[in-house]
Amino acid sequence: MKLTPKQATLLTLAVLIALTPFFFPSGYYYRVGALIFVNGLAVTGIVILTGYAGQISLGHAGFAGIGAYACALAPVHLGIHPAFAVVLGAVISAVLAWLVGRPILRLKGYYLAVASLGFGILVSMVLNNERELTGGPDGIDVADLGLRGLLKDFGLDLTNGEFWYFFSGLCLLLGAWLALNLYNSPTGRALRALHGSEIAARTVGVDVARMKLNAFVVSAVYASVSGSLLALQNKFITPDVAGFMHSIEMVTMAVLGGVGSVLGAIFGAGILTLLPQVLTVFAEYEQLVLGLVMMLVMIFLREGLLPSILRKLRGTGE
Amino acid sequence: MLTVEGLRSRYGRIEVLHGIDLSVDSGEIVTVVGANGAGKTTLLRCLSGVQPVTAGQITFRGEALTPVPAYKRLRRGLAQSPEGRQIFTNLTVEENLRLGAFLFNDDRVEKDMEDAFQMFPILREKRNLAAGGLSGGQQQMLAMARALMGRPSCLLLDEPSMGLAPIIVSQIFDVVKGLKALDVTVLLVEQNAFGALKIADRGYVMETGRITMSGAAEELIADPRIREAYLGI
Amino acid sequence: MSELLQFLFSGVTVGAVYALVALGFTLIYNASDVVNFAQGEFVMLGGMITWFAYAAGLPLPLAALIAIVATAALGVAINKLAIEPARGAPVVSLIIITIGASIFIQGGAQLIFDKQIHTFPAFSGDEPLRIGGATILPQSLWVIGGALVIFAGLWVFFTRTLLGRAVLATSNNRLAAQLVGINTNFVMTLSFALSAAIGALAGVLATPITLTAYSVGIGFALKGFAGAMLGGMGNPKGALVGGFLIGLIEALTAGYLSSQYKDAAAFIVILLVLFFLPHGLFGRQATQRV
Amino acid sequence: MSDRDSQTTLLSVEGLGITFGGLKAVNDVSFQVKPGEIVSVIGPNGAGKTTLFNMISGIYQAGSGRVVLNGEDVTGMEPHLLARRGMSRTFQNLQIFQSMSVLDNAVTGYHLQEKGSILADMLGLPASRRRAEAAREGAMALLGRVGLERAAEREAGNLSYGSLKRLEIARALALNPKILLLDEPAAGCNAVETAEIDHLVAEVAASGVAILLVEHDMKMVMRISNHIVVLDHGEKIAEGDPATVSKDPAVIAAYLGAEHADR
Amino acid sequence: EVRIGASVSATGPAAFLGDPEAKTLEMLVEELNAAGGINGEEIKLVLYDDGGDPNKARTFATRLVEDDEVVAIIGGTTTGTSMSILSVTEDAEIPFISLAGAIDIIDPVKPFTFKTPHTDRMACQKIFEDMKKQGYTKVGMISGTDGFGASMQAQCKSVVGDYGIEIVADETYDPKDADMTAQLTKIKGAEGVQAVLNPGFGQGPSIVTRNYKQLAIDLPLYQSHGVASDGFIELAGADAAEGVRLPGTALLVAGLLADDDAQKPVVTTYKTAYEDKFKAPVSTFGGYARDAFLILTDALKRAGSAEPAVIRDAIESTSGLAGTTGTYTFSPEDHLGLDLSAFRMLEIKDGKWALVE
Ligand SMILES: Nc1ncnc2c1ncn2[C@@H]1O[C@H](COP(=O)(O)OP(=O)(O)OP(=O)(O)O)[C@@H](O)[C@H]1O
Ligand SMILES: Nc1ncnc2c1ncn2[C@@H]1O[C@H](COP(=O)(O)OP(=O)(O)OP(=O)(O)O)[C@@H](O)[C@H]1O
Ligand SMILES: CC(C)C[C@H](N)C(=O)O
Ligand SMILES: [Mg+2]
Ligand SMILES: [Mg+2]
Repeated sequence: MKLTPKQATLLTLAVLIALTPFFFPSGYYYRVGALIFVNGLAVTGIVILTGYAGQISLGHAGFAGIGAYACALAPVHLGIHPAFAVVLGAVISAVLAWLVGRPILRLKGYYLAVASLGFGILVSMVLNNERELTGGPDGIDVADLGLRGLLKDFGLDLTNGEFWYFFSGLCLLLGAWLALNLYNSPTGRALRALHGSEIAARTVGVDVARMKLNAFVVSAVYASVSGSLLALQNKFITPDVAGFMHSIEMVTMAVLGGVGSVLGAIFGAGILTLLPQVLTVFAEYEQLVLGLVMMLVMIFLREGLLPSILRKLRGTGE
Repeated sequence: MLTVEGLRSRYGRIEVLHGIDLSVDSGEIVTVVGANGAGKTTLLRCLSGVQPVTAGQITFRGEALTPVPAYKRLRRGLAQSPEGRQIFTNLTVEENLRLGAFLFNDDRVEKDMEDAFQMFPILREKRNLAAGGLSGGQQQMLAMARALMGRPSCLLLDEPSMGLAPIIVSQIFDVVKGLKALDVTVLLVEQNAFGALKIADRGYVMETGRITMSGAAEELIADPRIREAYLGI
Repeated sequence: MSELLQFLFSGVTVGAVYALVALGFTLIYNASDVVNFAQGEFVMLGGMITWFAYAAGLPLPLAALIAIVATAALGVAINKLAIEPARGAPVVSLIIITIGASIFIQGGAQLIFDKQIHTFPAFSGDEPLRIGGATILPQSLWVIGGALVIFAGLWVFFTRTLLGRAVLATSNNRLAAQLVGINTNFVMTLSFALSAAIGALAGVLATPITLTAYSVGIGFALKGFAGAMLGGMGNPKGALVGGFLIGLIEALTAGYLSSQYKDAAAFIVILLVLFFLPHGLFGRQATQRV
Repeated sequence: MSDRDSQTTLLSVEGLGITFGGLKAVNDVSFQVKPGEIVSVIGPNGAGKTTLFNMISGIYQAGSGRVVLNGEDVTGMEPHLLARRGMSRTFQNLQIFQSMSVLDNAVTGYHLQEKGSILADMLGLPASRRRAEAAREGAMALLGRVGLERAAEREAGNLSYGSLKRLEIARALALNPKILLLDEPAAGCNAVETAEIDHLVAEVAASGVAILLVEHDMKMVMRISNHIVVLDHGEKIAEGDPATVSKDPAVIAAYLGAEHADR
Repeated sequence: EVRIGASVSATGPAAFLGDPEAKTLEMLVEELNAAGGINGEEIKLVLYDDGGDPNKARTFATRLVEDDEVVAIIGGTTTGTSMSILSVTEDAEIPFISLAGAIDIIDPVKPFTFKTPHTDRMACQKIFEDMKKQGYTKVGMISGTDGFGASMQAQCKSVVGDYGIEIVADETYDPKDADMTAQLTKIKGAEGVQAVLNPGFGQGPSIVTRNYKQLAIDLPLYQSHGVASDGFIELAGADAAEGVRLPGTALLVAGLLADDDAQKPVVTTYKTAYEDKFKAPVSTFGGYARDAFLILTDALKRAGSAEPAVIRDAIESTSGLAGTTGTYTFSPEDHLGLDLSAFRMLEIKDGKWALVE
């Protein structure tokens, strides 16, 4: 039986998530794995926004920040369970994305980039400056999700690292599944169409403004949930999560891996998460090597790592 | 003047020109006709150097052209009015024309521009407007005029009559015919095969990346196969 | 009143730095449609190399010259080694290349130089000039003057010279540019060299005011980018006005409203302007017929 | 030729006009199109034909005048809303979804029929999958009609110019329009290929779709039009059936040239 | 072999602090091993650069604990990274000595977390004490918005009342800002302001100091320990920096210390070693790392075991240990081990640090 690309992607992901732990020499690898998955989730949102719909955002870390601080603040101030805080963060992000997206998505290219950048900076500025509420630049503690304890009661005793590895992995699988469904669906096609030609998309009946907004909101939710997972996992969060560098990092991961494909982008998240860990051996040269890798990949594998490699393997195209 | 031998070219892994042989003599008008996707545009792109050649030889005025980068080919006298017009949409009509004469910095530029305006008066009216605002046909005229500003000794025209009003079409063909007097060689790709063959000296027929027929223009017009497949008569 | 004047002085000083960075963006953007996120690193290098050479005992003007030339050479190298080989890649890929270059340069700078903060003497001393009860440093006048000169130069280049138009033609339609005989590789190289030189000049002029360190590039790039977009990317006039405006908004907000949210004010103004003028103050929408 | 007055009007253009920086690109143009009818708009380059199309299809905001579709005033309405009301078009400057497959290009034409909510699509609900499947089959059939079935899986950006023109027609047909606007559909096609497009257009019209056509290939225009509107410098200078229009001296002078007058 | 872990911000926004910290640790380990290690065992330092990113810091902390199996961790250049690391080390029950300022790190006391720098609250107290002595009652503040500046700003505002001083102007600047004249003009114009305090580190305070001179503000300017290094005088310009006061450590005034000062030998040795090796002036921050390393190795010696809990107990029983920052005496209730006496009020005179009597 031949697998569709969607099934192949999900299967690859699931197998990787399930099997790699057998090769982990220590608990630290679970931590790195979990980080890859959390980043992978945010980057999947970027695939929808940038890969499918062709809209660039340099402010998505703002939504990650909202997701993260929802988990830090809501349990304390509203007394709700952290799990609901994740949902609350996602809802706030979605609403905010909707409000912000309506005016700024009319902008194109770099103008959209700078507007979204402005949004991201505003969020991180609020997180930094409203010290009373957010703890300011020094960060704030985050409540425990409590799911690990619950699993323990059911006889599944995981270390903290293991739990977050599998839990984030599961979330990523779910996120990837949703994004892959979207790709070949009418909405996904409409998004890709407006990427190609907005005018033509409009004349075939695509409500371009609404479609872009849809993509923006959905990708914001991805970023928000990713931020929430990060906060819950670290049990401590600082405004860096909403910072400009984090936004850039998301886009870079996606483009490096292959912004047009979910698996590619996740692959990119993996590479850029792993690279600093590998490079600690020559810490001095870390930035040098990181910059070099980014340039080389984009020069020689311009569609991104994974799509280019697959294309080479399949032997089609240049 | 221009000879092409065994020319092959590909997009990625797919070869679209499978060994083209063709020649254009000095002062000649030669036309290439063929169906959509036959490879006519690709052929012209190879000649102007914006499309990589995988095998074969292009010789222009006795020199091998293949190693010459695209931007140097105009210096050798080879100009192209490309498919899709490819004008500088953000620049004005006049700037487009001036850039057509990018290589020259002499009084003749003004004169050539005057000639271009003579030929297409509408361009004079629009000289200070962004070329992107022109109508399709006006852009086509601009592309043709810009190619002429480069003072070519050999002109490659990719469907110059596309999108032009009937009056202008006949005018364009007249211009092309007139180039002969100026000793400009022309390689003309046309879908208006009838019009093209009427002004051409010789013609080639291209089918899926190969030359399948060639001969004097009158012969081709008379050939029943051509009449049926390309002239629709 | 003198208070307002002081805020304005503060605004134009900082604004001139932003404007210089923004002007640096225009060249490469006009040649390739790429916003070169390594532009800030050029500014950093301008400052750091000058400091390094100056600390090694060279006279300041010579040190500055070396910095500008070396940075321009680096710009050429980036184009030749990283941008040219990637020709035809989508614009996002090119942007990631410039981000990679930016990280690379930073990584190199911290190895070659150090991670400390540095400065060198102001060109015309530190004695502030008093005007109407407010003060401005002579160095500020250098930066402002630099911004105006570079602006004038670029303005003439793009509107009065054929080469300037060849640069615009290259980004507008590279294929057609080649067909009319423009050596697009040369145009790109030239743009990178000039952009890098402008960036380095910004670093040279600003360092006595802003100080420099291997990591200051991003900050400059960000503000310069914001300024360029506010004014309309690709237009030297836009870069100049946008840069100065951002500086002024920041200073006035810090002075009259809240210094905590002065950056917010700048971005809110950008958002508002773009809402009404989606291509910035002076940017024009490309005419694209269908 | 059907009697133009006996049917109800589908599209009515009333005094439409627009200016660009002082240039009256289109000025006070009016005409009507009825279901099943092929109305051609001809005129010299820069006469305002494409601009007229752009106003009718909501891409430009008309400066003056009205567009009435099926009795409803749709002046200045967004293109996607016009699409819902049965209007569909092709472009003189190709508007292709370059990086999508040829088939996907055609399938987007079914957007209005297949679209659901983004949530349903993300969850891959059966209903959403079924609609997508139906659209795919329809698109495949249309590609067959324009002779592109063999290119279905290719990336659209890789097609030759003439093939892309036909892909645009297929995509426009996928909307199942009541009125179809074609801007120079035969440009870049040779005589034989043009004749194929002729047939296709006539066939579509025969099924009751109104067709508004801009084309410089006079053979095609004269062959298939029920009615011709002639523009020059943005103004309507003549109108009528092909025979009348082709004999009109003003039209010959402005547009056709002496060559055509001979025939 | 004893493995010691470290995660500092050798690059990134806090590289100014983290870089000397990293260099100091590497230098000290080398020295120690050359001298035979601890109780005959060689020391292995596993050092990571977290770039100032708390998330990375947490990953490195996990790596140090789980993968490198270190016995203790030094690091956390900033408060944010320290908080990230401590949640890992507390879980794993491994001693952690932070190099960051904020009081939250050790207050409330966490079983395995210590720190070497004075808290920002102490810096505020020291400064206000001095201001009170000078009779100032109305002061203006201009703080950086980075972690250090913001935290100190908050601490100062919370203790200022104890000294009968009122903050009449409260401004901030972004650490990357190039000009603070607008904020300073505002402070200058504030009713009755008698002195100005600038919490922050990096280039900001230098620019503040220069702008201060540009505006010819003739009020006393107080900086924080965040700028305590010779570099500050150089950057601000000796002229502009003249008269600036700040709470610093013995390290800056090594030459001026009384011969019987307990810190003198420690400070001098470190200063000479560092400056010889790296050809750059020592800074307070390297000193924090120096002290952390000293505290840890001292405890390791006494513990004679690699058992984390034993090491922790040994640190807690540290007493009268002279470091560059001050003399440390820890207890289960006090994981800072310093009091206000560790701070010395310094003033810049003739382009040099001088002790204020
Ligand atoms: N960029 C491209 N990538 C891949 N294939 C291409 C590309 N451009 C053209 N082709 C393919 O090459 C073949 C020849 O195309 P070409 O454009 O040369 O045809 P043509 O004869 O000019 O057709 P037309 O009359 O429609 O312009 C076609 O099969 C086309 O699909
Ligand atoms: N966006 C625009 N900006 C400036 N001028 C425009 C714009 N759109 C159209 N025009 C002008 O309006 C006139 C009509 O153009 P239009 O494209 O409608 O002509 P057309 O009849 O379609 O010509 P063609 O047969 O060449 O396609 C032209 O002179 C053109 O320059
Ligand atoms: C001056 C130092 C105490 C600063 C400290 N490392 C912090 O950022 O918290
Ligand atoms: Mg062609
Ligand atoms: Mg037209």
